[in-house]
Amino acid sequence: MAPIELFIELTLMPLIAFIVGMMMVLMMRRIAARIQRRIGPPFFQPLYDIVKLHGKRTQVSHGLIHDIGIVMAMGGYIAAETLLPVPGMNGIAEKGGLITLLYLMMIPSLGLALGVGQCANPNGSIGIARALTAMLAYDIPLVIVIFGVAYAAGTTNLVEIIATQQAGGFATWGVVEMPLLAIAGLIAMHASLGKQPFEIYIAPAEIATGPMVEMSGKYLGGLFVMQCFQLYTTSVLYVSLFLGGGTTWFDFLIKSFLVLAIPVSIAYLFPRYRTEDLLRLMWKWPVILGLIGLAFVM
Amino acid sequence: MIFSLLDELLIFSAATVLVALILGRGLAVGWMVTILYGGQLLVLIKMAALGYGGDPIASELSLSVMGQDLSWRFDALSWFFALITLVAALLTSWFSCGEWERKFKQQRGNVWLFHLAMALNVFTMLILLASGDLLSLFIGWELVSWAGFLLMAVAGGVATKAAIRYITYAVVGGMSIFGGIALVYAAAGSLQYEAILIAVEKMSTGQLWMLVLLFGSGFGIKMGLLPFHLWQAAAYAETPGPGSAFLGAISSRMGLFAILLVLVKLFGIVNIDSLKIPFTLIDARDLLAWIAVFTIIFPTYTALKQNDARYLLAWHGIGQGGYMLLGLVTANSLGAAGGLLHVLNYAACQAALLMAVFAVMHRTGTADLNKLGGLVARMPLSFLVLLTGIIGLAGLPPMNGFVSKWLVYRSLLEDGMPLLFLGTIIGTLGTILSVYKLIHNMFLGQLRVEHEQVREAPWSMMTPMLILAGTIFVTGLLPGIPLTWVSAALQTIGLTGPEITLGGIESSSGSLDMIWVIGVLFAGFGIGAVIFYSAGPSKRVHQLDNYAGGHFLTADVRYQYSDNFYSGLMHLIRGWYRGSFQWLENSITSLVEFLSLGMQGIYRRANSEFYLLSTALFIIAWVVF
Amino acid sequence: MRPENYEAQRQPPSNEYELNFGPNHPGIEGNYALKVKLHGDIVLEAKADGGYLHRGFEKLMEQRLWIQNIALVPRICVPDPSPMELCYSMAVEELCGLKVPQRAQWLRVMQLELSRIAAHLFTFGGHAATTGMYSTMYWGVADRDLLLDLFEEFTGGRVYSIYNIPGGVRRELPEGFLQRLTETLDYIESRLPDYDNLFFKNQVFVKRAKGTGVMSREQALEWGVTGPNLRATGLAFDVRRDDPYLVYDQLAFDIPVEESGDAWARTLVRRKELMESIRILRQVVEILPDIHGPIRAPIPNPLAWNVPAGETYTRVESSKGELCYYVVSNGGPKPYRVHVRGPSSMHAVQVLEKMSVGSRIEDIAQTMFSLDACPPEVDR
Amino acid sequence: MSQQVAHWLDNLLKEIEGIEVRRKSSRRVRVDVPADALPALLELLQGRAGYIHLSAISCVDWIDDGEFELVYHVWSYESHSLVSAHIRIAREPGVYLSVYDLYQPAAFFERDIHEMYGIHFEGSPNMEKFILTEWDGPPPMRKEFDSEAYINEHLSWQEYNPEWLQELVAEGGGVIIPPEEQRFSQKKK
Amino acid sequence: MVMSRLQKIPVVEEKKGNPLARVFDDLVRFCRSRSLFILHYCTGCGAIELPPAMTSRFDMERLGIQPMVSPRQADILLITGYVSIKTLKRVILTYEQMGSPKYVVGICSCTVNGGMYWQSYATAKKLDEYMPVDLYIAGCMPRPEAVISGLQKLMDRIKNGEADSWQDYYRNYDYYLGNQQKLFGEDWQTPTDIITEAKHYELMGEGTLGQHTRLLEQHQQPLEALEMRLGHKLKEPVE
Repeated sequence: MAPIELFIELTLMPLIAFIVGMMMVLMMRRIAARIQRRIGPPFFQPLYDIVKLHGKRTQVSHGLIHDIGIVMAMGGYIAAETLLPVPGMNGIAEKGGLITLLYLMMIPSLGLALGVGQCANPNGSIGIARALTAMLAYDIPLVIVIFGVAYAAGTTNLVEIIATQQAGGFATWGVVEMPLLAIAGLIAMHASLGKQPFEIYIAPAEIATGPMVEMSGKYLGGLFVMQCFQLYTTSVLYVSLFLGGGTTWFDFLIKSFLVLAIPVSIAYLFPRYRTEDLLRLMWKWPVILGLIGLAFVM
Repeated sequence: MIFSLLDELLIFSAATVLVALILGRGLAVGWMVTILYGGQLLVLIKMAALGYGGDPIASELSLSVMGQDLSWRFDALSWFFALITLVAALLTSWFSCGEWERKFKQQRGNVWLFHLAMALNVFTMLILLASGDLLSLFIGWELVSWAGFLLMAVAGGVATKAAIRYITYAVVGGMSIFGGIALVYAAAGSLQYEAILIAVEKMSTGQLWMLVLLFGSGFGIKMGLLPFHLWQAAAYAETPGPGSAFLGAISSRMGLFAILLVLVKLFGIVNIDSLKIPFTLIDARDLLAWIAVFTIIFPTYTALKQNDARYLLAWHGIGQGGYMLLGLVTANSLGAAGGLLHVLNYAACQAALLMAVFAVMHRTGTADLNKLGGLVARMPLSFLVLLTGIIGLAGLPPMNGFVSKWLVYRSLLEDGMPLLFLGTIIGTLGTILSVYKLIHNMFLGQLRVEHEQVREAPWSMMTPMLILAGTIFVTGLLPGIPLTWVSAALQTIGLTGPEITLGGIESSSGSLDMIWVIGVLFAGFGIGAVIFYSAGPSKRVHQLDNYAGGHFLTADVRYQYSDNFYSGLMHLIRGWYRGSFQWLENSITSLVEFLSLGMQGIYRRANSEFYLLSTALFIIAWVVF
Repeated sequence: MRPENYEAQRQPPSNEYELNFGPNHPGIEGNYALKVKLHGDIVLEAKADGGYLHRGFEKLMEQRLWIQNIALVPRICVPDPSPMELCYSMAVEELCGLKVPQRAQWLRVMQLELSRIAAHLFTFGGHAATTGMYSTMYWGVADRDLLLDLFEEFTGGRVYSIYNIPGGVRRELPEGFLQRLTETLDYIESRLPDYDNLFFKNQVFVKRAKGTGVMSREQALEWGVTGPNLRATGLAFDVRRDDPYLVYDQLAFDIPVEESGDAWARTLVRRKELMESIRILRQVVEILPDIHGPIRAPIPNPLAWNVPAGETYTRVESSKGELCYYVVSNGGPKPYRVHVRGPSSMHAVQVLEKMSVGSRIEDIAQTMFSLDACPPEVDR
Repeated sequence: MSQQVAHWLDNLLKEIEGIEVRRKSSRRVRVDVPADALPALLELLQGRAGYIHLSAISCVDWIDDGEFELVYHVWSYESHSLVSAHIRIAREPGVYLSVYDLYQPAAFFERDIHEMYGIHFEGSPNMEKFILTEWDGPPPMRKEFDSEAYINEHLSWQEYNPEWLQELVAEGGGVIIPPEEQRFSQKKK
Repeated sequence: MVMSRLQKIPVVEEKKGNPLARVFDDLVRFCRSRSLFILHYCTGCGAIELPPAMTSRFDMERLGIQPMVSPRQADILLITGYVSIKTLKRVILTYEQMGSPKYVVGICSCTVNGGMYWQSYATAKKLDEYMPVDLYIAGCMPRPEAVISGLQKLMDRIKNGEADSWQDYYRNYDYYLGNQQKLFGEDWQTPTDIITEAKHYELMGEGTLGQHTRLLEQHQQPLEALEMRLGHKLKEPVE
């Protein structure tokens, strides 16, 4: 591949991810509004929020690590997007693969955790402790799912995983071949989004939005950007693993939005769990489903 | 007589011991010893051809004791381990020079004994690594054990108790190894490797079993394999600063070296694979793999509960050994390379981490995680080193730990071992949790009032720490360099390495190029930084200018959330810490082994989904209910 | 407090840490604070801190005319203001020996029960929001707004209706009001199954609410707990039935009781009370057209009204519990002393402090909201 | 039934010396006792008559008599009646006994009365301020505390005198309040 | 009166010559007006009308207005009714912790002139003595419609760049601090160092420093940020 072409891809992929991610945020808020019998925010609301937060005149920093944490949170996702193939663009997906992508997706959380840690706010620290606990909860089923998919495809290369699924049309999609893994993956994905009932680490009434508590201006704006990326990455990863990726942008985006709509619709109908209930749930049903699904794959 | 390079190295090392012994009470002995370690390292570098597949270098010295020929020689494997040992020794010794020594003296520490013990450790380890037959291996083994004991006991008090516990274990281990050697001698009539290799082919299953058990447990004790891990955390944590870092980095890996030499090289993975446990479907290799996985999980989650930074890291040291063994036991090219590479990566991380912890301890006088906090503003470089170390230890990009763990994961994926894979991931997650607790409670959060005036560690301590942090990053960026050595080392024990590029490995089923990954990551950081810093200036505020539900914060109140950090998790898993290993230590019944045997047995009938399902259900039932 | 302590030299070496819940915290009802000392996520010590909403009502009332105070009293409890008016009016009536006409009494019952439904819907919303289920809050508050529309229609005020005055009520019902009241009640009733599915039967919520903030009946009696919180421990006590006022002795209604005494029981009691209030309102709608007559007793010129000397203690069941006024007159144009005993003065201070200890950080907010504590009642 | 209960109560209350019982209605009984007899009365009511619920403690400042009146309202869940026990204590030094050991809710009311009136209750578990933690003036509910004077000293009001009103006044319209009837805030200080 | 005093202050919003920069400024102002985060702080009884305004019936989110938990995240400080003196301290702390541009909206009559609590010893009467107020929504209490229309008015003013009273707090800090000191006592201080902040963001005005800030400096040991430091010689740690 020509370097210039690669460079364009590497630039475009995060950009698209950001724009699509903002639309996903909008969708999420609109779905919430519909469930709550409201109208919901205008179309450009996510953009307004981010621009406004970045345009704040005074911003409060608690130190260099606080700044770097936000940079890492945004940068980690920007890097992760280049490993996530989209129709027509593979970026450097072949040089990293699935496991690298998963680990790269932990970088933003790590950055955030460091940044929040320096704020010296107990609410934030509790929030991070809970977020890491939640990660321990949902990563176990997620890993089973990833293992199953990678083993079935015989590779950790996402491009090939997608290609295998697209080879036989709908019948070779992961969701058809590995329905149990797909269900387990959906639950794990829902938990990784941190929406109710898995919203233990924001929990405004308990720990005053946890990690976000000391974030002002561009710091909060960075987290909003991160949320866009998070929604995009999670749903696109799921689409790549189970729904055959996308052949065209049209069906790719439709799939991504539909996949995301499932957890988001569920989220606004539930309160949040306690931490140990979340752990118990995540270590029980998705793991059982995943292992049974795995047995069929092996 | 012409000395070979190996002889030069050993003599140099022995000279270091002598210098420490004779001049140890004088001034600046630390610097002198450090320079001598540097000299040893230079000699080792002269042998660098070994790391690229050169011929083994034999020592001119050979003895004959009771009809047994004793010989010493260096091959790629020994060179690889010796490199780690000497770099660790150099840097930890450097760390100890200057201010640390002075403070140690003020606290009535015996600096002379400390340096002597360090030098002895290095010397004995080199002898062990150079062993050319089973008898010299055994001699080296015992020497290393006792030298380790000396270093552990330097601090006195609690440390002595821990050291005595260690030496008890070590003696038992030595006995077991001696028994194994006797058996081998009976079967082969010689202790030379070549003779044993031939004899192994003819051995009965029973004999082989016996040997695997004897050698496995003997070496496993040093490595801290389950269920022999209890001695290690306290013994390493209580050793004086640099000694702790040195031991933590390399000492246990001597056990791994011996396992590689004896179990993998002499007995051969294939032979071990054929050792079926009667009436079950698992073999000795699976047994080892499962022991490795449990060695990852249990100590890691014990580390999660520690409130002392040194103990936390020492427990991790035990857990990380599991990854190395697991990688090597899978014995495919990726896994073995991963396991062996992890020795290097982990040594760098652990040494850096422990040094950072001891730097903090040097300044604040405590390593109690509940009495620290907010030190990033006062000790930023130590924070940087610790951060690099924990990223490496947790195995996240862009540090080196990621590469070796990635290789282990990939090998498990390719072999189709989901439960082992899951086990390693559970261990990794536990590592991430506990290292965040470490860095948060020490460096982040509220700066305590009494630490308001703390200074950064002195440069004599900072420099080796920064060198190590650099090593962690560079070997993460260019894993091809150490992978070449690893590959050469693997060949000496009869395994093949993966296809190596400078940035990682090539593989048909998914490759890794760290240069690209890190490049993209840093590009991402760059873009993030541009977005972030383009948004106008921010102003630093004091930590008491903070949201507290609208209240005013005052400095005399503690707001730091540190003790019982993962309280939500602990509500669920607290009951699972049953201290059964303490019980196990007393009675030698091994519950875990039995469980793992049972599970592996069902699991091994891999083609039958039913068994897999029932295993899974069994685990779930055991874990969740 | 005043941050004079910035230069403190040392912190206590301890595993405990402090966390401030409120006043600016979504887990706190209104402007109130709870300082908690925690170990991990277990509360070791909780200290309520009030006074953020203190306006000195009792002092203010001593400085104003008897009739002026009518405008002041509903502000003491914002989410459920009507019982305040009633309680004060009843006290003045008792001191003056005023006889309230029948129709006024029925109208007062209607206002009180409407207010109770509104308050309970609001509480459900708040309680749900503490557990992260905002949809219930959005629904509950929006449905409460329909009741506020009714209030606006027959009293002129959305929140503070100031409908009761000593001697009766202020206005006659508008044309066709009872019809609209029935429609609204029908609507609320038709919404209840939705609430059940979303909230009361939601397994995640049940799991969180059960066993949270438990108190036994003995504890409740010892701590002076009243109202729905007391009924949730199994004691069927209701001022409306057991110390009747207005025309409650002519109405048929049950006193819902739950046994377990936890947040779940308290929520369920309120849920059932809401049904009972609807039942009472339906009876009112049926009976009210048949009752004619004046809506207030004649009172002297309110601007020069000297209430005879004396003292009285009046009790009303508000949506949060037992509400009492102790009013003393020395025969002057202004009250000599008014003491307001809001139900939350027990719930929000001592009971909350005691129930928080040993509970988890997750449950503090839920405990407070399930007690339905109303800080302005405490602060006055 | 409540009438019977009240008679029975009368008999019971005769055990206390110096007591004056007035039945105000079927469910309300007013009892006046000397201050030192109150604990005995409450103990009697709680232990033998089932008055286990302390509804409130009210305090009235009779400044002209130089006395505080404390009123203990206790309720019985069994006989459904409320007894209000009135006592008077001297305004100076304003010290009385706590009834916390009988009724736990007393802690809040006593604390409240302490900060509002400055009465100290001996034996109360917590006499710290609760509402007025950041108040350093005198106890505000005492009759001698003049809150208007306090406000005058510490706070100021928004002046509302827009131009159109000034024009109106200049033309002889508007409401002109004679200075002596103006609200104090508008007076010159 | 504050409004007239505000008008006397020259607005130092210099128009940049670069048209691109001006377009960008306009964009930011537009976004500011369309995305308003309200601080979730119920200071008084007017807060009871905010849930209806926020929830399904009136749905403020359609205007881009949503509640936020901590002062750092919020743009608007709604003073919903009377502020008792104890609350006022917290409100000032909260206000100082918010990131600029920030707007204060006084809801209910009590914020204007004490409302019906004019006689109360415990409530502050005139909010704009203690912090600059952008908008008052009078009423006791204002209906949700009134709140929303008031906020829409605020949005218009933000869009036109008129709602900049937050600068006044920096430029006239001495005035506000003086009033605060009068009410809370001479040793009143908050952890936020407004003077340094004003210097940092170049928001110093003629009224930033004065006799009251001098008084403050006598009492206050300003909380300097915990900058990372390395190597330079410090005092020996206190034993």
